[in-house]
Amino acid sequence: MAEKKTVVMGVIGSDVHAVGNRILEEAFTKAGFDVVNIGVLAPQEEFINAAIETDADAILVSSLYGHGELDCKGFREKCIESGLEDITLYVGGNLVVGKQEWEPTEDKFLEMGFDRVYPPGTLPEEPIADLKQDLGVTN
Amino acid sequence: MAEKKTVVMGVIGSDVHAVGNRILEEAFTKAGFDVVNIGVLAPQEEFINAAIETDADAILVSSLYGHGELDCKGFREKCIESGLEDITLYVGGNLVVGKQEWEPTEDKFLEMGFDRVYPPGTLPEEPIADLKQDLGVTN
Amino acid sequence: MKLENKKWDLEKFKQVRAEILGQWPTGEAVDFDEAIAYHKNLPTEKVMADKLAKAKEEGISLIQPRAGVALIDQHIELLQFLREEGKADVLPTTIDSYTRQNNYQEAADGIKESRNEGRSLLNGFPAVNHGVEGCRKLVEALDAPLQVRHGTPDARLLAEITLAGGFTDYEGGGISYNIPYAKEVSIEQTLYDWQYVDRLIGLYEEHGVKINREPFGPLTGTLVPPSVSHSVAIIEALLAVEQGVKNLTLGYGQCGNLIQDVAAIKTLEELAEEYLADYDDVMLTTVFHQWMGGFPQDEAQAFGVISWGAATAALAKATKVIVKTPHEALGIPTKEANAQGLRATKQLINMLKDQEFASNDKLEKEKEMIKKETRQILDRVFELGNGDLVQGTVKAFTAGVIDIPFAPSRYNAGNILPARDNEGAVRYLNPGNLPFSDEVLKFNQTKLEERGKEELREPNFQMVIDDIYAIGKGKLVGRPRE
Amino acid sequence: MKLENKKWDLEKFKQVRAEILGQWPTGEAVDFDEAIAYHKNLPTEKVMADKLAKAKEEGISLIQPRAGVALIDQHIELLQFLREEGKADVLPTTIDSYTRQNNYQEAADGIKESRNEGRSLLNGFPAVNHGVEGCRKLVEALDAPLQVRHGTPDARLLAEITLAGGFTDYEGGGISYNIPYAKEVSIEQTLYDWQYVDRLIGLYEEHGVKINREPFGPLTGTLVPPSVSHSVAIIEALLAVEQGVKNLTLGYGQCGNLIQDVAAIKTLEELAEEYLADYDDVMLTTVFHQWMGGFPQDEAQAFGVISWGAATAALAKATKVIVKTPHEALGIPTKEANAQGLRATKQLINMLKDQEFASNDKLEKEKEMIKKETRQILDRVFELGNGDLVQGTVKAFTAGVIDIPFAPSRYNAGNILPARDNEGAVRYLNPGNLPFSDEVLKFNQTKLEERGKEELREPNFQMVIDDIYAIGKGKLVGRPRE
Ligand code: B12
Ligand code: B12
Repeated sequence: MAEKKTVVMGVIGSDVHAVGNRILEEAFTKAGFDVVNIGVLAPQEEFINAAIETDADAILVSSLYGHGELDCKGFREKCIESGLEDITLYVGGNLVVGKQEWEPTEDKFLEMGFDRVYPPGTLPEEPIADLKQDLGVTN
Repeated sequence: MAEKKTVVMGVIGSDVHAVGNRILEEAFTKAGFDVVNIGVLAPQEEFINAAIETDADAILVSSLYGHGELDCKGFREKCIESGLEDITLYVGGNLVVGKQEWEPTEDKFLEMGFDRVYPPGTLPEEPIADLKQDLGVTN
Repeated sequence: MKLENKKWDLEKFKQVRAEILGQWPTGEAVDFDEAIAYHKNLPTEKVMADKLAKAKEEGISLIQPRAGVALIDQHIELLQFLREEGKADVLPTTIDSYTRQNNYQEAADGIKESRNEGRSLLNGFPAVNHGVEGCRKLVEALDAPLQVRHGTPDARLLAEITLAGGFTDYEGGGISYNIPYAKEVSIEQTLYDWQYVDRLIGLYEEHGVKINREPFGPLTGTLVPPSVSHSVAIIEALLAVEQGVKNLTLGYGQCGNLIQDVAAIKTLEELAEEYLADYDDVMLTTVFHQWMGGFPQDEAQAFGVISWGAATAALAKATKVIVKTPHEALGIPTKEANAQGLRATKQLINMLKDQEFASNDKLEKEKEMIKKETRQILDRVFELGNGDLVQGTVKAFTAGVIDIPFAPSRYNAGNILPARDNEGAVRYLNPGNLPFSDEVLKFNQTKLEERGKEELREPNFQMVIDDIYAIGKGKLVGRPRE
Repeated sequence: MKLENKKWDLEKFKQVRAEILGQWPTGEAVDFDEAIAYHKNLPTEKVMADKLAKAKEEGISLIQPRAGVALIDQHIELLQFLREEGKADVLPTTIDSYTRQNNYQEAADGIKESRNEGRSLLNGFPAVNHGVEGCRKLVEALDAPLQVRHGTPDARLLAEITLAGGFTDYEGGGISYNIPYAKEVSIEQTLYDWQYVDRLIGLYEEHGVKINREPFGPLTGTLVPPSVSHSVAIIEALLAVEQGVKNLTLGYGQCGNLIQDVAAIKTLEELAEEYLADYDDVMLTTVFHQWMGGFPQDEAQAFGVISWGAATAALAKATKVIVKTPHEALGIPTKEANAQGLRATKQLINMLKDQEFASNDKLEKEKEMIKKETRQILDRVFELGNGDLVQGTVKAFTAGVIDIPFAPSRYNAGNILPARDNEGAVRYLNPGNLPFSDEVLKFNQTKLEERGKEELREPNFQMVIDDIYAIGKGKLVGRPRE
């Protein structure tokens, strides 16, 4: 990889699920990214500040506990306000309350401005491949 | 009970499920009926002959193995042909192939001329009470 | 016919064979030499004995559903589904009840009606009617070994057709497919008919083709004490190997008490090895049937029962598990329900495959008693036959020395009554004429008295009835209703 | 604040109390004396400690779901459903995540939005916002004891309101509801806040009202070795009884290896009795959590996992089982899915209630090692605190002498790494700074080397990752992918 890309990742809102986050950090680091992991219980601002500070290429938002819908509202807008017009935004986890059909959930988060939305149980390989593609990383 | 009522029971067709039959025999006997149990693998004729020979008041047909629909066709007609115009006919067990809704199954067997139709898992108490009522037995 | 436990000579076999193959038009298509060639071309992953040997070596438990529908294409679709969605390791073909009673005409009608209605009106696959060619369509479409599962007292034509058709495993036996499955068929008759089947399989083996044989372990599936089913399994095993069978899977139906069930699988293997010691080259494996009696209607509860069977099988290290479905209490399962039972089972088999039930005093005691009981029955059987096992078996049934609870057969004494003890293990409430020593009788009695004391009632037939309903009603021991 | 393990005097308690009750308008409605009277009028079947004591005596395992929705009526309906359709023995009220973080305003918004949308947008019941009166509506509508289940570092106001509201059981603790549930909250802070909660419950006890306390056993739910969770449970138990708590349920989250899990429940009870020996009148019970880590998405497989937890709990004779649902991997369950998990569990609890796991060498060895490990941790904690358990605990976390795997908290060292051994028992791959003897270290190392040899790889972090995914992918031990 010519130049390392930077991703900010964390678990949004009042969510404390730390295990998936730890594994994503490990996997993205191994895949050659510079990972800035802000951990659990992270408000939108913290993601954005970390992204600004580190000049990040992408933000990966996790939400497991069911309040993802409430917590992610306005994330894209806030990014734009903060000058992160072009940043790549991914979101994944157990995004809504309850076992629901996937398509409507995906659409909801795509509409909110996320570039890609991942269902429960996603393995790291998939978003890694996607992110390399989206950021034009070749290896 | 003034006078003992006689019931013929058995398991129809190529069906060998013997356990429920044994329990029904025990329960109806204890409840004061004269039980003529023709056991498993019983063709329609055997039920009818036993009923004629013992001047029975009712016939209880079991079918567990899924061919009940095929095996019970024409049972009522054959009873009438044989002179058993007024005999009470019950049928029960796992009457059709597969887990199906109960109402259509019940209707199907009622239409075939059975007086009462019992779903899987019926305990003996229920048909005993019903039969006492249908035969006008008081105790 | 003079019935003895002796390998049939080929002449006699061929004579009978001509007659058998004439029983239904599809018999004509059976060509033994061609069948041998066909089998020899089967890849190893379609050969049951190979797959079982591998599982035994690796100490894992294979999972197998029951399944069969009237029409070939639908049956293939069903089995493919169970393989893909249920991760079934080995496949069955359950035969319909008309075929089991040799009513091929009714089976033919059932096929026709099923075609007309577009759904299966038969409770299994009518293999005789579909013939050798029909069977091979299955074998060729599927990537796992196929076994015939039925319940047929006279299963000779069925064996000829399905084996020539490429099946590599055949369930049943002269006792286990008679007593629970027939009313008026004598033991002599079925022992004779199954000698034919075993001899046929022996012939395949002599020609270098492995056909696995599996006596039907659970019998009536309802509170069968391990020593009853072990006795039958070992007799059928001995009769089979005498005719040349080389690959045997002996079975046992879960009773529900973990220690008894583990002890049962262990002793089944140990006893069989002991009794078969004189025969070379026999490959012995075990199959554990998830609870074979009445199931709860509720699917979640049924999953509980299925999972407990899976866990027990894994801890006991049975070579194979026969899997029930969440529809069990209500009717033949949809393919989806069937796959669900398989997936729940596979989850537990995989989670427990590296765990074994560690021995302890209770397990050892249980094993000891099962062995004693089984040996006492088998000793008397040999005695009754003056050393001939076939004669001994016939006499044992007449004398009630072998006796299977809740069996429909007139040829079964029907004297014994089983009931659960206070921990749910199945014991002899009434030992009938089983030739048990005082020690054994006392052991069983004490165990049941323990329960009686707990329930403040004498052990009696009501207890047996309560036990029959118990698992269906969400428990193991049929405690008095509150 | 000077933090020590000493019963708060009433003066101090009352001072803090005034402040707590002022944190949100609903605090005003709390009237302690009236609450005592209210509790005294509760029928015994609504009192958790009574129900637990009875279960313990009878040797049966009670079943309990997790459940909570935003609105009172819907929450009542949900719990009634779980009681009727799931046969839940005791009931929960799971608190939403905003309330857990003391964000009562966000909870209020969630209630409003839930009312508007006619469905719960909160992942639990916001009990503080609903207040004493709201809680009592639940208590009065339901015929089983209610427990608060949450995950709240500062749970003082929640305790005041729910206990005055008639709840008779309260989950959590200064460690177990901090380290897995918070990032920036110090241990000092939560130990202090939970002393308040325990003192409050002590006060209820002093007034003759039994409130059961349940430290949260499973912690992060992910490969937590028994000696880690036992150490925490025993510390929280000791801290609680010091403040006057009398009824305690100690918990453990299933790891999946039968012997380890049975050993864990047995040692948890034995060790706790030993450590609590100086305190009179403490009623001790145990709770077993069905697998708390990642679940399979497929419902049939999930039923397998649920059933295995149920079976293990029954064989270990835990007093209570917390039940998972077939929706676990995907989202908060519907009430139907919740009831299904309960029914599968109940089936197995009932089928196994008369069976106990008979002891053997492996179990004894496992118990011995869990006890050694736990004692070594606790000894050092006491040492670090110069005899004071609170001080010892604080220092132990700083030093990594207590260390919880995969915890989000900054106050947790996060040095240890657990991994499964070749039979699926959870061992220490990296013991971090846990104060283990050479014997213990060697034991763990040997066990993991056994697995490494089997898998032809060095035990490392990849093994841990494989183990984290394993159950979700249908196995227990995370073998290398093929
Ligand atoms: C034990 C059992 C067997 C044993 C039977 C041993 C024996 N000879 O008795 C064995 C293993 C041999 C067996 C074989 C087969 N079985 Co079977 N068997 C069962 C099982 C598990 C329990 C039956 C039982 O004993 N229940 C306990 C007794 C007390 O209950 P019961 O039989 O239901 O009877 C009670 C009530 O139904 C009612 N009742 C019954 N009849 C009547 C009649 C009247 C008038 C009234 C009022 C009430 C009433 O009262 C009885 C007492 O309470 C059931 C499934 C289940 N229920 O869980 C399948 C089941 C009945 N079997 C079934 C099948 C298909 C077969 C086989 C074809 C093999 C196969 N494909 O798997 C063969 C058929 C053999 C044949 N020719 O009949 C299916 C039937 C499917 C369907 N209807 O769609 C079932 C439902 C399993 C399933 N879901 O696939 N089986
Ligand atoms: C372990 C666990 C806990 C532990 C967490 C310990 C800790 N601090 O980490 C404890 C017990 C503390 C806990 C608490 C709670 N939990 Co929890 N928990 C789980 C559980 C069982 C496993 C999670 C896990 O670790 N999985 C393993 C990791 C590796 O997988 P993962 O987290 O899914 O992450 C992977 C993927 O999702 C993906 N991914 C994740 N984020 C992202 C982001 C991007 C951009 C991409 C590409 C991919 C991606 O990659 C990860 C690695 O493969 C899940 C259910 C399940 N999955 O089986 C419930 C679950 C997540 N919890 C849930 C809930 C509700 C809670 C509680 C509110 C309590 C309750 N009501 O039961 C509290 C919430 C506390 C809080 N404030 O957050 C719900 C969420 C419901 C919903 N969304 O509808 C779940 C789904 C269970 C359920 N069905 O009810 N929980």
